[in-house]
Amino acid sequence: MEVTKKPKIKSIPYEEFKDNETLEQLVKQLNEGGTNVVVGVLDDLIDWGRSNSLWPLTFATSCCGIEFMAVCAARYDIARFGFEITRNSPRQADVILVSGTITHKMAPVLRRLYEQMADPKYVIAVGGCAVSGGPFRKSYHVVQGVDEILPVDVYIPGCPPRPEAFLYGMMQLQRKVKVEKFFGGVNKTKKEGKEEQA
Amino acid sequence: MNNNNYFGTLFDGLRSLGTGLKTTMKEFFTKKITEQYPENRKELHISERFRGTLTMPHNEANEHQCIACGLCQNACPNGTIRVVSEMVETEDGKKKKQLVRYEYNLGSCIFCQLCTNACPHDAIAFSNEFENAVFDRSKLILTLNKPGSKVAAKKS
Amino acid sequence: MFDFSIVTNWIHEWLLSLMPEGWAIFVECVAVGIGIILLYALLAIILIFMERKVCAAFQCRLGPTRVGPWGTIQVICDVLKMLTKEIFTPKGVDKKLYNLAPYMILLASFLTFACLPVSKGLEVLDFNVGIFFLLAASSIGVVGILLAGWSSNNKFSIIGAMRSGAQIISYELSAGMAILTMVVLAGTMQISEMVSGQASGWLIFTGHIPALIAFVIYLIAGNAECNRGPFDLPEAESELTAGYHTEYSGMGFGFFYLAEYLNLFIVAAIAATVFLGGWMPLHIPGLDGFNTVMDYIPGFVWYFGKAFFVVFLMMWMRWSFPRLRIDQILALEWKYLVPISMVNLLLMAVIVTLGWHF
Amino acid sequence: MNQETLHIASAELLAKMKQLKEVEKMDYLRSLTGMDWGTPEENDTQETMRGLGVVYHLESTSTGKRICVKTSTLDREHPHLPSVCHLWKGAELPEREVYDFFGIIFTGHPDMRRLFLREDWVGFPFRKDNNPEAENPLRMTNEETIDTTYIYKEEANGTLSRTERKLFEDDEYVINIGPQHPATHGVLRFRASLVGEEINKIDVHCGYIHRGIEKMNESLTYPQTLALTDRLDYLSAMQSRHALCMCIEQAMGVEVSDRVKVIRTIMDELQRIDSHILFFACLCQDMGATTAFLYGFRDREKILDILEETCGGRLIINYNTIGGVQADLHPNFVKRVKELIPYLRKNIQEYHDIFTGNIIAQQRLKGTGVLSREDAIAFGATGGTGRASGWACDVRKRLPYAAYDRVDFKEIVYTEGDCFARYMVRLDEIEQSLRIIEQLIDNIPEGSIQEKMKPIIRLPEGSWYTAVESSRGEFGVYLESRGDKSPYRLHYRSTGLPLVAVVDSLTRGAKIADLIAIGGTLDYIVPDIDR
Repeated sequence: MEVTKKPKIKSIPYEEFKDNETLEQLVKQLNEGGTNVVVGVLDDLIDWGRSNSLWPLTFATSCCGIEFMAVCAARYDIARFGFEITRNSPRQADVILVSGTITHKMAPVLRRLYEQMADPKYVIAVGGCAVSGGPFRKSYHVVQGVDEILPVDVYIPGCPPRPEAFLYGMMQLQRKVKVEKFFGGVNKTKKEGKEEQA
Repeated sequence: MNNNNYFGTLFDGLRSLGTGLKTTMKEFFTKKITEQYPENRKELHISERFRGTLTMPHNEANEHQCIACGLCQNACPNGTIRVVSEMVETEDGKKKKQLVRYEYNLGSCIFCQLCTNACPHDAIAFSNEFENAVFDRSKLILTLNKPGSKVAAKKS
Repeated sequence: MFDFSIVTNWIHEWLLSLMPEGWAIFVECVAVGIGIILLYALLAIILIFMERKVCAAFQCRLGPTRVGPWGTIQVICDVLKMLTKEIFTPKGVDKKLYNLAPYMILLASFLTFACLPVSKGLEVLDFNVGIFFLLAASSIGVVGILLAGWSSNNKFSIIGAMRSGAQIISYELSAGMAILTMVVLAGTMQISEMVSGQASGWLIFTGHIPALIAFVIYLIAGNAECNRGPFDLPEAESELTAGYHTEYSGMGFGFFYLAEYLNLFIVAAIAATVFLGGWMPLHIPGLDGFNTVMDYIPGFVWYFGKAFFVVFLMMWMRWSFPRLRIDQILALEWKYLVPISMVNLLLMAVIVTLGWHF
Repeated sequence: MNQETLHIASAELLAKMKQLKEVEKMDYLRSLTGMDWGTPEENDTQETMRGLGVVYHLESTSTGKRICVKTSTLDREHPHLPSVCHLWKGAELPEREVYDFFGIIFTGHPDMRRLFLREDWVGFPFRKDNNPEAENPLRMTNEETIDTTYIYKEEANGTLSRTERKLFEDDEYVINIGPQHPATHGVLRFRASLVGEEINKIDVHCGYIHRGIEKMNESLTYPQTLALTDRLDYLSAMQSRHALCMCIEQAMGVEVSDRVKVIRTIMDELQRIDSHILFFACLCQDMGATTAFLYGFRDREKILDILEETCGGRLIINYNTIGGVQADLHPNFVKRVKELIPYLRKNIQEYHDIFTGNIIAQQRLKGTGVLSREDAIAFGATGGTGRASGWACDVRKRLPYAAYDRVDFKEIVYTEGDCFARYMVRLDEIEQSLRIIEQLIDNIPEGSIQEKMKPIIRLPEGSWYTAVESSRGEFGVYLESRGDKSPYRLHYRSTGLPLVAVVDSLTRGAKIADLIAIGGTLDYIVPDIDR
């Protein structure tokens, strides 16, 4: 099968999204072995279901958490995407939005939360602190980016990112989910490999 | 507990619940305030002072104002900005600093405006652009000066 | 009014012509079972979507809009995702009970579901103590919740389950009594007879004051029985993360989620049957033209219309009030609802004896 | 804010403090700051403080007198000072903080554990000779919970002895609430011992968002330190930054223009309304009234729009600067604020309809979590919490700053001290804030928005303490300078730490659900506690 899987998102054309290169590279990697047509269609169906039903874990440590609440609130209404069912139990959540600073004391807790989540699970690093330590890069007690401890799927920069930027980040994640493959467990091995590095 | 109290609480309670129900029912029929991003992407209004990302404005001739003095780099509280410069000799024989690369790490920027305050030439400014989410952290390190650009001639 | 028993009888006859009676009944059972499951799933999807849209409207927002037209196929995405989500059993759980619990809850709502008189001649189970069976079957659900809480090996789960136990068992009382009040008025416990007895006027109208009181009490108790706000303590998010189903993922959680909505529907459907005349159309005495028009609307439309109306009432309640505290829940039940419904039952008995009802 | 400063040797500290508390009625411990003044040097005068020590800021709620007390010990191996937490209950957590950061052991303290850092942390990061990064790599092992603590005692020969104390008995049903739990408003962790649904005891664990801001400040220039204040209590970003700016301006002897003062006042009040609306929203959410939560957020967006238009940020605002403000008011500002006032008044009524008057809410809030006035003062629980207990502790009235001395507003004080009073204080304060804005919005004086500053700001030697009324209490800045371009020590009086300290005493005998109501109405912000 040809490697031209271009995930569609309503209202934003593919070309206007940032970082298409990484996505295309991912598609290429995933499709290296070639795909059966039937399996491909099934994959698309499941990806469609998953990408439209990413339930976030209510996890917030600081400022970005308030902006996340604003995203869930009436004006930005994350429910339009079907993501409003924020789960408090990590077992039922699909995506963890790391919104806020992760300190050394919090890092093992976050890691444990991540491990408690059921597959498929995704991580979004929200805001400067989660992306790179942000304002606290020189601090002795702050993790310099959550990718040190978790495999991150999408980075949303900002301090804190405005609600639209949150939604944009969620759409980026949707795009990533849409190119994934359910059968064959390709994504899973990839992720585990990433974890070993970390 | 006497009877008056018993029924008093009951009816007061019911009345308060009724008020609550009335309020929500009123909202049920009010116009919804949701702004539909990304459907409204074209007409989305963001106030012009909003700080989304740092930019270096270039004019039509692909010229910017940065003289690579490094004040912004010093003012930055967390090393977000890295100014790479080189010494070049100008035509009249003077040595002059010139900007090679203006590296800006969007992923760690805290939008404190100390860099723009420090800049003596208004070479950098914050723009409204907020659609910055990427899949790879290294994509957040931006080079602000455009390829082939050079510093604008001094206005005299 | 179209009688569906013509259709069912015809199918029965047809099957009998093909095979012996035992087989025919078996085939019918399987067909009915599949029918119920399909209806069950369909209803759950509609209800979840409705809840999301209705609560959004109460909260000045839009709710799902992006998947399908007006977000209508949003819930299908959720189902797809939950089906393909990893199910795992955490360490230290009592495996047998842990896996059994979601099915117990489903079982309870299935059993109750079978009693509902969707339209004339479409009752699956219909016998002389129908209401009694309905009440009994619906209370099996609490066993599932207790099992889930107990087997999960999680302190939050067990607190949630215990709360739920205390709450459901208490509220069963006033819900039962509210229905008994109506049984007194209807004079029968058989569901089909109860419905057909309302041809001339729904019980909530014929029973006037005590029937209205019973209706309100039933709504409150019903809300409490399906663990919905303001009685959602067992899964009180801000206190117990997710209560008794904290440890469930994937479809295990999906079952709890479905059951919550189905229970909501069942409570509403019982209310529709007992108070609002089941599939009986609205008749206003004296307005014959109006009544004939009403008769043209098929029974199941009436039935679902009424049930969804009650569902809406319950959602309205849920999205308007803050959560009660456990002692308040019990105080409300034992200090207010139980005494009032007892007096109400007495009042109804007096009214029926003296013939003061319509 | 010049105030008397006492230097007391550690041996006499206890007696002198007792006298201050009992004779001079200094019943409110405003701030307790740990210090490392370094080792003695040759050219020290008698006035110079050396060694590891503590700075206490005391105030009398009856006479209004304020005093600053400094004490230190030169022993760096086993530094110890007497604990004052039997005099001021509010000293308990700050003393643990000082132990955590400086390693000073407080003798007689009932619970000498680390407060913020992990139990297995090596060294004491705030000592000037400590390099915390070197010995403390990121540990990914789960932290072990220790159920014992120590009480230290100074023996006659000057050595320390310790006795063990159990926090929870073996047969107690202890549940762990947090750090990732919706009720804790962030990453606070409670360990609660339960009897059925009732809470027997709560042990608070902080530090899950301890970011070392105070330590970072010691290597940042003054303008750079400002950037971090917004991130302390992000719902009082304006006020916190205002406090630090005021402190630095005071140290430099700079007076800002009237225009700046008025702008800062209006911004502070907008921020306060924003914070109080968020308080309402989150309390409703915690209590299960999700719809009210969304109503709160709906109205909050209006304020954020105004802030964003002028300041360029929604939550982290970066507006105040040393000697002024970042940008002039947006041309639309006055118009939009004027539209906001009637809009909010109308919608606050809706809040009362949907939540305040509701019988369920009233029954859950009234009479739960009662904090007495004495306790509020002893713990130093300022802000809405203190005022709900009948303690008029508003800094805007006690020590007026900016333009607060020229506006007319009422300090809301309730006497019940329960959750409902705490809730009502906030809702009523929104109205008062609207009044303040109303009075100022039409008379913003002309003037410059930024005083001329040197490119590199240095402060003279000395120490200063400035306080503002943030959205949730007295936010204080203690600044000590040695003449460099970065502060020698910059300590923030956390508004949340005293509020967390009272949680245990408020929840005893209450239900789990009450913990949610109590936590919600205390209205703490965790990053502000952990700093």
